[in-house]
Amino acid sequence: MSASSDLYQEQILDHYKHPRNKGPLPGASLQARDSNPLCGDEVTLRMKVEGSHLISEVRFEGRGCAISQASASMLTTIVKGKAVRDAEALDRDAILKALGIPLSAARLKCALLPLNVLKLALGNKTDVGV
Amino acid sequence: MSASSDLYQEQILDHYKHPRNKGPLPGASLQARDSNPLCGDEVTLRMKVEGSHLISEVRFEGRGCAISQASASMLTTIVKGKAVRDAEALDRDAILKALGIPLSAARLKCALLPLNVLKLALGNKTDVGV
Amino acid sequence: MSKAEKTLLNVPKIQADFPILHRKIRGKRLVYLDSAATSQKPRQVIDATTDFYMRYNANVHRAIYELGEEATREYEGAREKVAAFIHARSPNQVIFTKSTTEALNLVAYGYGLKGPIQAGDEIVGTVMEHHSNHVPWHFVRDHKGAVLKYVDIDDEGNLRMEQYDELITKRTKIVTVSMCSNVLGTINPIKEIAKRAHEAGAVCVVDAAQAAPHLPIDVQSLGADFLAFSGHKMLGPTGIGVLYGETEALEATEPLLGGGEMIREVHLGRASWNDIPYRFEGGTPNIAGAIGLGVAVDYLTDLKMEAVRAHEMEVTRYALDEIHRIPGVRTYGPEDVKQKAGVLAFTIDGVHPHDIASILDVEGICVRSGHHCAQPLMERYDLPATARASFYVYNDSDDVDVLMAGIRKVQEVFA
Amino acid sequence: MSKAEKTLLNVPKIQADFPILHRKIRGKRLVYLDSAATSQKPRQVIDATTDFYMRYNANVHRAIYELGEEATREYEGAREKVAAFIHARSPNQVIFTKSTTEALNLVAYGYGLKGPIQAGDEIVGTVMEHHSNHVPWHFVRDHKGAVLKYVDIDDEGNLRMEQYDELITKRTKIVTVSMCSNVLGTINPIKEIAKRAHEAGAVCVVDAAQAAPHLPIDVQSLGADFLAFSGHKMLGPTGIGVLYGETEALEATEPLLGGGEMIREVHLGRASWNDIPYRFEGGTPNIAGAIGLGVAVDYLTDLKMEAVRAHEMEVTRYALDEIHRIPGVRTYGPEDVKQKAGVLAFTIDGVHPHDIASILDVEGICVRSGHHCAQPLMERYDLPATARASFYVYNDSDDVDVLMAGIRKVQEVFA
Ligand SMILES: Cc1ncc(COP(=O)(O)O)c(C=O)c1O
Ligand SMILES: Cc1ncc(COP(=O)(O)O)c(C=O)c1O
Repeated sequence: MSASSDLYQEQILDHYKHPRNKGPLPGASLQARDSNPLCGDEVTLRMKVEGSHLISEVRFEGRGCAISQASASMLTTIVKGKAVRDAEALDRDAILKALGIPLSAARLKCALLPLNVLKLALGNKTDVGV
Repeated sequence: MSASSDLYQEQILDHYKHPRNKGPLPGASLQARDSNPLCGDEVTLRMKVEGSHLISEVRFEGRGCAISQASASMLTTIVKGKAVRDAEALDRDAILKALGIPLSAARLKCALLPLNVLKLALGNKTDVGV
Repeated sequence: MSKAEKTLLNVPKIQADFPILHRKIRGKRLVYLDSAATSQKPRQVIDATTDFYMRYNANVHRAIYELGEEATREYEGAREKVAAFIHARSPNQVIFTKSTTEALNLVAYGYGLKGPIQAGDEIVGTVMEHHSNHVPWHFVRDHKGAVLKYVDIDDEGNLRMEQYDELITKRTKIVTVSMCSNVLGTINPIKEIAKRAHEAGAVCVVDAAQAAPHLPIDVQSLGADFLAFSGHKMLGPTGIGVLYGETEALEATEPLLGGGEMIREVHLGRASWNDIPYRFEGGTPNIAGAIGLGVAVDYLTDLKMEAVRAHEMEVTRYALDEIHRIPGVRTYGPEDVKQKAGVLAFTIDGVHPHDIASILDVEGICVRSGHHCAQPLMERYDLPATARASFYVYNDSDDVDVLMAGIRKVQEVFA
Repeated sequence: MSKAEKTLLNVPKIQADFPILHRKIRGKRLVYLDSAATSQKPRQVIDATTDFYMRYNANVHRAIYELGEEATREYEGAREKVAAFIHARSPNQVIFTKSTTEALNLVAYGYGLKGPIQAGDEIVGTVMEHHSNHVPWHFVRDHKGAVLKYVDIDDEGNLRMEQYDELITKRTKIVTVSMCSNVLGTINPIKEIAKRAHEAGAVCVVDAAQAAPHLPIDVQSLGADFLAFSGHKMLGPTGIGVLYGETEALEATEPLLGGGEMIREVHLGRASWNDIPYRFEGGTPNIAGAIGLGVAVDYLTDLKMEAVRAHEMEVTRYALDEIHRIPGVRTYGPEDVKQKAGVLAFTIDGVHPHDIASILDVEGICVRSGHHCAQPLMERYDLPATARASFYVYNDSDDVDVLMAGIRKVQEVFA
């Protein structure tokens, strides 16, 4: 494949086509939803937290471009089983590293939407700076 | 003198400094006033007409730049003693010829103001196309 | 016909006039297919604005000195060119604004919010309008109590003309419609709509942002009372737009911007207006922009708008034929290129439009993705977004071929 | 000091940057003394706009492709430069308009006509304002029933500050004033005026059209709630202006232009607004203009605004000294150059200002004559018109000498 693969590496496409942890999560203790008004990308994130320490379950729902949806899927794999404190410490660099692709300003908004939703769900209103 | 004389030839300056037929004209049968709102030039023209044929007397009052006031003064000398019909036939070319100077678009407005006033006074509403 | 080679335009010669088209994007030839957002500019237009700044930059209308005379002459000369381009009766019917958006707002404020529109008066729009022909009318509703109504479209993207019968009433004062949709490409029957508006005693406001660059326009035969468009979409500079107004309509319109140039006299607390069109051009205008637009109009006039239109029909016909050969791609808007300008909205099954645009970008192809500032239209189609390719005088069937190859690549990536 | 040679600016080097200054007018060197109307542009600014059109012309904010990314980056970069230039806390406080006039109208409509201003609320202006800071407030009076009041000046052209004591009341909601008069050159004490406005709970609107090009500006220390200026007067392109707004004030302001870019969501008949500043930038902006303004700001920043101001004080001091040596010439405005920008209004006994300008034009000297869009000020002085010379970074004492020789020639012609 050509240079398109810079952006759409197999890993991204794999997460997009076979999203991990996608679906509803009845009995979730934390949840949040956000959308990217300019793009129409949407992500909802739901989590179960054990004893307010450990994120035992996480699921997302959403629609949008491959970048936003793959980013959401990847985020769930990162967060699952993590301590809430560690999840709170996740920053944009962590996500960009996980995605492992060069992103233009317009696509950055897509990539960081799921992280924004995570922060919202964890009650941390600080924007990740999209 | 230098190239300034192109615009401010002796004749123009002479009419400006020594205006002909300037002053009020009690008992005038025709009169009109107009101003150039962008420049502030003002001209009032008054005429006596004998038997509705001959312009026996003409006077102007006004204030403004040398071009507008010299043009008014010259116009009175042209019109005085003329048949109304001939005065009506005066066009912008006649005035520009009398002034005998090259005029830019901005100064054209000044030069043609008195002619406009004459047309107004003669009841001819047609604009001379300034 | 298979390819657009038989076109009336000499595309290679035209391309040579556009410096940006010689740029490479990641080693690939730039294939610019987003002229509906903004067009590229020929050397002639770029040079004209440079020349203004290098030789005769001055403020217009009031200066007595040489530079000011020259600047005024060129600025007013541009007005005359634009008037001739749209077949206005007089240059005084041409108002320079900064954009279509300002032009439409000028009408909404000047004829609506501050103008003759009263509470209960009705304004009839359509669902296919650009946001710039929606939001200004909301203002008139909010501040004047006007009532807004919308004509729907059929599934092929044509206005349901019969709805005007019902929607236009004795209370209708404004009928507003785009001459050409920026998503579907639909060319609307302005003449017919203006006629119905006039029969009801309403004025017809035409958003010609997508029409002026691509179709011959004759405001008199159209019967438009107001018509708006943007320079930047028709080979001209950014920051310059046009509002044409029928003289009677302009006389009923209040100025939008108060300030220098637009007044006759100002005293403390009161003012009177300058003549039309200056009344509507408060402040120092975009002089370089107007002059550049004048040269853009020259360029289009030299090509002949009939030829521009014929060329774009060919390219669009070819693009539709080709895209339909690719399974899993959907297009929106009329199929008949006689009803459609060179705008091609499409989606690919299973691929988000942003991903289409990103992958095409890597190939050097510029297309737009999103709602195209036409959210009500997207809602009508129940779509979050589409991709959109749009064509202009510098595009040809080669560009279409590159686009089709790009679309196939997108499908491969997402296979 | 007699001549301005000791200036902090290297004027010959600056002049070399301005292509138009090498033009001859009827064989004479062009002596451009009308920068208060519009400034000339350095090569750097001209090149920046050309470069935009040649290399990365695209619409901003929505494009995913490379050109669009570049255009957006440069456009937003210009916003950051302007914010730094006026010491705004954030680039989000900088709104691009087409001119000072649009910026002031944005405030008059957005904060006045469509904003929080109520019937009976008072707006305090001054008699020395440009028409662009008069007429928009008439609109607020006419449509909202606001009351307009004006601070007078003394005979030297300074605001009668004590009048604010009386004119500002509990009903005062807006205090508006130019930072610098375009006729008298008077520099007004904005800090003090803003303080009084704030004490009364009013906002302070500053017309900085003649200040931003010539004085260092710190919006925070000034305490301005709104501040407007134009690119074309500060070495930038035509068709681009700026409205700075304090965040709280902007949040209370309704958008002027409805359309693309300024919305978050549009549905049939309703819409919500985008974030500040985009909310106030409806329609495709003057992208090339903003980028050019950014480069103009770079140019001024490199020269240092303190040095620009010091230079203009020197030239103005020299010009005042020289002109006072010519009998029969009157000047208007402050004599103390610490209170005065580089604007010199004058009349010659027995000669109409238009004739002054015409004769100077023949000498290659560009000055303005007329009411300078400040008719209420002219009425205050009972003058129909004045001539006006204004100075900028490319002017020096040689230009003043040429002007003085020109004034003597005018007197000879009319002797
Ligand atoms: C003090 C002042 N305010 C406002 C303006 C209006 O500026 P613009 O024409 O660029 O809108 C000017 C310029 O003429 C001015 O000198
Ligand atoms: C149909 C239509 N109307 C209005 C506009 C607004 O044009 P501008 O952004 O130049 O004001 C556009 C351009 O995006 C358009 O396509």
